[in-house]
Amino acid sequence: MTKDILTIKGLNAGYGAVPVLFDLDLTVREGEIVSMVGSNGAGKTTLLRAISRIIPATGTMTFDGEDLLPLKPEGAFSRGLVQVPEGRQLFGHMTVEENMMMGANRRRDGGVAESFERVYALFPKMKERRRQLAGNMSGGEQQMCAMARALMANPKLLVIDEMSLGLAPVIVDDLLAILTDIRAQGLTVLLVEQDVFAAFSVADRAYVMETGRIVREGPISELANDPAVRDAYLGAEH
Amino acid sequence: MTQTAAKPGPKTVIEARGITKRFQGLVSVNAVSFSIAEDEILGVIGPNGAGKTTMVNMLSGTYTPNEGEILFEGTRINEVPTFRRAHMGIARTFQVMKPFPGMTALENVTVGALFGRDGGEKSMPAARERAREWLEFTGLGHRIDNPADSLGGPDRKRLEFAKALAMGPRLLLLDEVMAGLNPVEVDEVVDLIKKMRGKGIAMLVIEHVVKAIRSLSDRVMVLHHGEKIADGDPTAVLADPRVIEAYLGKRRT
Amino acid sequence: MNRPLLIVSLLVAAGLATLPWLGSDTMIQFGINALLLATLAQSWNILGGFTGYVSFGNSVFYGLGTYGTAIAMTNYNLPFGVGLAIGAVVAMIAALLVGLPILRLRGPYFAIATLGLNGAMMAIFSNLPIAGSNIGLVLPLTRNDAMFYELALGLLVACSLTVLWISRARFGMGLIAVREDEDAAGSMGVNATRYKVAALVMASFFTAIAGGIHAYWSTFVDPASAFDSTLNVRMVISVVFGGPGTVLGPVIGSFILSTVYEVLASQISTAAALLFGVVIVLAVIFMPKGLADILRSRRNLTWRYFIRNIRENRL
Amino acid sequence: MVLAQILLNGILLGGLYGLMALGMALVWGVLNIVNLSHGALIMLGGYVVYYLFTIGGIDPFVALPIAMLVMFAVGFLLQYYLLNLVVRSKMLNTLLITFGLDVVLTYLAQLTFSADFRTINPPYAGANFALFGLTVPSVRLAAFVVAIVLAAALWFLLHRMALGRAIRATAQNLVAARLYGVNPSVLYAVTFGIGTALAGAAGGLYGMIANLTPYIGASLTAKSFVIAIIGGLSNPFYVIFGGIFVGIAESLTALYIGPTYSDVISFGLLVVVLVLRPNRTLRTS
Amino acid sequence: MKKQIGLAGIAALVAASLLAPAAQAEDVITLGASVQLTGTNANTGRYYKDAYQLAIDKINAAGGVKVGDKTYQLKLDVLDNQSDVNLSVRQYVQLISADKVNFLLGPFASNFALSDSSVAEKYQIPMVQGGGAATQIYTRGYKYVFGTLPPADDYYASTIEMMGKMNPAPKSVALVAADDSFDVSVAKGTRKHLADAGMKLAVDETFREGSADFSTILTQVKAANVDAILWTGHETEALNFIRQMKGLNVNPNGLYAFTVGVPTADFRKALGPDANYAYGMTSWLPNPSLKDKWFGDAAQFAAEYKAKFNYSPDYHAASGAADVETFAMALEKAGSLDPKKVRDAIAGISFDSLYANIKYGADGQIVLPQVVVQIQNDKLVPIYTTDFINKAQYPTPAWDKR
Repeated sequence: MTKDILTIKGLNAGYGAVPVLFDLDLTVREGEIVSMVGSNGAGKTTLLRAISRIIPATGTMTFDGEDLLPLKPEGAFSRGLVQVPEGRQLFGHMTVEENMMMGANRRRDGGVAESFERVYALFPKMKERRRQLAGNMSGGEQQMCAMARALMANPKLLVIDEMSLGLAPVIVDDLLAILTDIRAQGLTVLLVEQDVFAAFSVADRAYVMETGRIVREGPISELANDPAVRDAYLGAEH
Repeated sequence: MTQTAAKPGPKTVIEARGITKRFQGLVSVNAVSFSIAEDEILGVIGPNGAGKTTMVNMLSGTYTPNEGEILFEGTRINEVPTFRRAHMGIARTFQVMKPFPGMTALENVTVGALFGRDGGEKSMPAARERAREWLEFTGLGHRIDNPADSLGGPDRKRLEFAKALAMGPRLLLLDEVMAGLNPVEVDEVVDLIKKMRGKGIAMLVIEHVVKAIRSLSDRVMVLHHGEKIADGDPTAVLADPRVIEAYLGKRRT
Repeated sequence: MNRPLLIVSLLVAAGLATLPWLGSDTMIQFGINALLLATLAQSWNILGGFTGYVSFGNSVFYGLGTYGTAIAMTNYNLPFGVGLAIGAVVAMIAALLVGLPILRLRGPYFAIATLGLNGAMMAIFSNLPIAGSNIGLVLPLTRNDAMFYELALGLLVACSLTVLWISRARFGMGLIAVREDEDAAGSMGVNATRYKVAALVMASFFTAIAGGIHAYWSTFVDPASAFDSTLNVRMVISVVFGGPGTVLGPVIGSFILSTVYEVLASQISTAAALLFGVVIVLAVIFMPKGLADILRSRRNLTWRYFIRNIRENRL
Repeated sequence: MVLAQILLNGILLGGLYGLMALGMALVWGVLNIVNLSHGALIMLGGYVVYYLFTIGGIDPFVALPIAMLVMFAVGFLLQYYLLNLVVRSKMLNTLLITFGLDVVLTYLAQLTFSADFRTINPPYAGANFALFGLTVPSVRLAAFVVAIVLAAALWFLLHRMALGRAIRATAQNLVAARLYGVNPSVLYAVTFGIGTALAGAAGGLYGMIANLTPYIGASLTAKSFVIAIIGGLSNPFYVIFGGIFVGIAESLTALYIGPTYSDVISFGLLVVVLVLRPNRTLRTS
Repeated sequence: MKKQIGLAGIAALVAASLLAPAAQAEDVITLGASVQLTGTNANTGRYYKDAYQLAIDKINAAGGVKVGDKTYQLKLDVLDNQSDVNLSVRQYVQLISADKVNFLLGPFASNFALSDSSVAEKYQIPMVQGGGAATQIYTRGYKYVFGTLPPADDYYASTIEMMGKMNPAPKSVALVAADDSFDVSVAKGTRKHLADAGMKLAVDETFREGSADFSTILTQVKAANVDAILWTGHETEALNFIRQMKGLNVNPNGLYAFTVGVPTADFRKALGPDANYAYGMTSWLPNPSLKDKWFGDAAQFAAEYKAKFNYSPDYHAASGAADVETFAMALEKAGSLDPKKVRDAIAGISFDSLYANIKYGADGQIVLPQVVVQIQNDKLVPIYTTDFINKAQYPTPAWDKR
């Protein structure tokens, strides 16, 4: 039995007076890819903002044996919880290389050069583009840059928000392939996706979210043909 | 496959002919055409980033289309500024609700009554009276003197409706008014929208709660990557494999 | 503002009107100053409080009012009333011409442009021979402080009633809608540009008249005092301190600050400016939403209120 | 010849103007605070160099880096303990608090240093040399060179060092920077400290060219402000160019229209730049 | 309703602070002044506060002022106007109506004197001021304003007269003036005096008050190759001007002169050897030949002043002391505290003081010749009044030949 790296129980969060997440439970175990799927507005991004400590939340959240709630975003980051935020959120006026260096911002282990090589091996295109301004690249390249930046931090848990958003299917396929490679290197990933089958093609387990609540969870093999997934997006036929 | 013409009979309120909007080379909305008639509800769905809000912004006047034409009751309005479109009878709600926090619910709606179609009511008492009526209509009659920022989620939506309705619109653009509501509240809002039918208003409803769209739309239009991929009867559209794929993604094996 | 409050306010104003017969000369001259500053704050409130556009250029209109009056009276020997009218008209035209391009700028850009405008105006007037260049103009002397006092009081009452009207009228609803969300206001049918410019022109009218009264009263006008950007900062502070977008807030805020400043300047003298600076710093930290907000939340006003303000704004 | 000399004067002075604006532009661009007390900080820097020179007997150019360290500490503490309390507030509030701070610093300076004017007057202060028939004042040339060097150093810090990368990242996207481990309270304080240190250097150089009094701050704030807008906030060298541009514009105005018109030109430029091209200015995000 | 309580509170506060009558002993005459103790003019403003205080202490020590059969002590009530004209006007009103001072002393600087004197005129309280020299102050037909600085128009009269007697006499002159009221008056008069003397005005530039950079003007002056530079402005600007002259290697063939700065110790201290050769002017020097009823003579006044305040007085201080003495003399002459009688007494007064023979013209302003001074080997040397007193170092050597 592998250990749990992220455990969430009874999480409530929202913006000001407007609650978005209700009593949410979630677990990510070491070495697995867990995906969280659901339509727009289901609360997926809010969940990630709560996990990375940008917005206040109540309930319990434990990361790698440590209480996550009292931490600030920078604290969560330095403990190895690294997010690829929705919309990439690159530093657009900095080069690809500089963005990646920001990922290695807190590292003092001397392995940065080696990480560069490893990440460039995963994203050869980023090596070609390393002197380019991140803001001037195509959407797919920006997504790669954002993932490369995150990997430079040597994360214990990589959280990816809407990786496929606005990208052409062929590029999504490329990114999924890379994700499989990353996983092979033993990284733990929480993948939040709108594109259900993209998420399912790489994940071990999945959660289905609807209006701020988890409505289904289980291994991909069980969920792939579960009508609840379809209903979460298109609604049940009356 | 796609049908652009409205049902024959009622008068067409708004018509878009191949409208396109680009931002720095990226096409957000690509050659989309549609029309909405009086008392008709057009549901618009599509995954995140499909261009739905951009389209509303073109109709309301925040953006000007790069190509194509927007006709309101037969008049071309591409370059008409936002406030004048409001005077013509176009009202919208915003994805993020923005009540005027220091004002009461009544005052909020009064703003709508004071401006709006044909420049709105000129006198404050008349505007306040009109506002009161719409607050009753939307079910906020008991909360008219509450400050807007004390209202909870569903009541805020009602307030937003009341503000838009008080403008006396011919065309109502509803941008994700059900976001953040629980299923019971969604049903309440759906009922409210249905209740507005019959007042001669053309409605365009953007929604990601597909269940709601299905139950209230006369027609559904699906946008994906800025393009219209389907338009027609809700049940048929939602069964269209291309729509399902747009939402759920391609099945990979 | 409800009816009893309005009646009480008008009674207070009527009471204040008797001051020239009851108070000392010092009281009167303090009164003239405080009333004029309150008028400036109240006029600033028309644009700044209701639309949220922060202007550091209202001192331009003040300067145009002072110079309009001074030039008319000294160079053309026109009566005071005519001078006031000329100053007000010039200021309103300037507000219209300047407002159209500058009010397109949003937020900080608008504030910065207005600051630049004030600097440019001061420099231009320092070079205008008709305005006495950098030396300024000396106006004829009048020994009638009671008249200046009543004029200042009347102007403040007129300005406050205008603001009261705005707060209840269609016009004011439009301005507030602009403040809350300019895009949303536009989509509700508010012609934001026209409303903003109209508000600026109204503000410029009262500001210019206040400037003209001050010019005749102090008998001396020069560019540094006419286009004094710290005067503009005082208007802003008074409004922020009292409560922007309210009818009484700016008046009360400026009365309190005038008093504090005057007491400091006359009692502690040299350390006065220093303490005034400290007051500003502390006010921004502890009560960034002004007195009006404190009055509104008076039921649960404890030290927690101030801590909450800090918590909301700190990093 | 007169024109050439006047252009040279404008360029040399403009470099110093640029340095004055550099710290303001940095703080503005990263923290989104328009620091109205910037001129007062320049003034303080001038006094630090003055006292190091007159009491400590240290050559002013040697005293400059020491003054920068002192001013860094002043700026760091101001931001960390005071301005961080209001940094998320509306821009109006940050304007007001820095205005209050300006008043406090100015009057504290008067209480501490008295209203007497001070001159940093090393033996070589009036030295000059001739070049192609032009007179080049040595101290102004040195001040110009220091300004360029400091701009280059700031550029190097921002673009080649981890701290600078974090500063730029924070300016471009605060939330993403936090997600990548930047502690904004410290980073803001460091940035404000750097801006203050640059102001201090500008003050020291200013004191070698003109007199110091506690009251020079307000006009220097205005000047820095105009240059920061004209130069933009994105690149230290643009700010220096902005300074040189204003220096030349002022000199030419003084020559062709009259010295009393220079403020009309600089404030006029500010308004025109804002109205015509509001987007080229300010933040780089 | 709370707001009204607030209003009442404010009113009470104002009343408490402004209506509180200044406690006054029967036999005290209070002189009120608002001067620049902080702000941009504070550097010169302090001369007035200190001179007023010193003169009052001295007069009191000598037994006070005898008015009719009663002897009064003098008292100074001084406020800080923070170098803000509007505040200073308000403070003068406060001094008159709340603090109930008997008579007024002036602020520093012409623009302050210009606006503050209108308060004196309005309330018909005599003001004797030693800080404003602009002619505008005296051309308004005011009756209650008197001044001990000579008219600004004539500041350069003696210098130009001296230049005519130099060998060789300067032919072309550069006039550089600030744009405030005092300096504009000086420049206007100087142009006339230059024309009368037949000298050519080769450069005539006005700069903005508070300017720190003179490089453009200096470049033009250098290009014009003038024989003399006549400069008028404020002391701090004069310092900047000389430092930048050296930096840009500008030196006229004959001489350069300043209206302010040169006589002060600060000026010499700040510039060191670079102050040498500069010409200046003063309406007053601490000369033992100026006899005084209370101080003995001007030299003793200067010594006492220096001992008490730890810096040397200049003509501002002497002028301020003379203002206090004017009241002392006029009060004894009037034999009454009635402002109108005292005013008439001042108008007709004539006495010798540490400052000069005090006698006011019909417009209220004193007439005094300016003594031309030069700094020679770090010392201030009087050169010329109506004739040469000491030998001038002329012409000025080039900067690199000193």
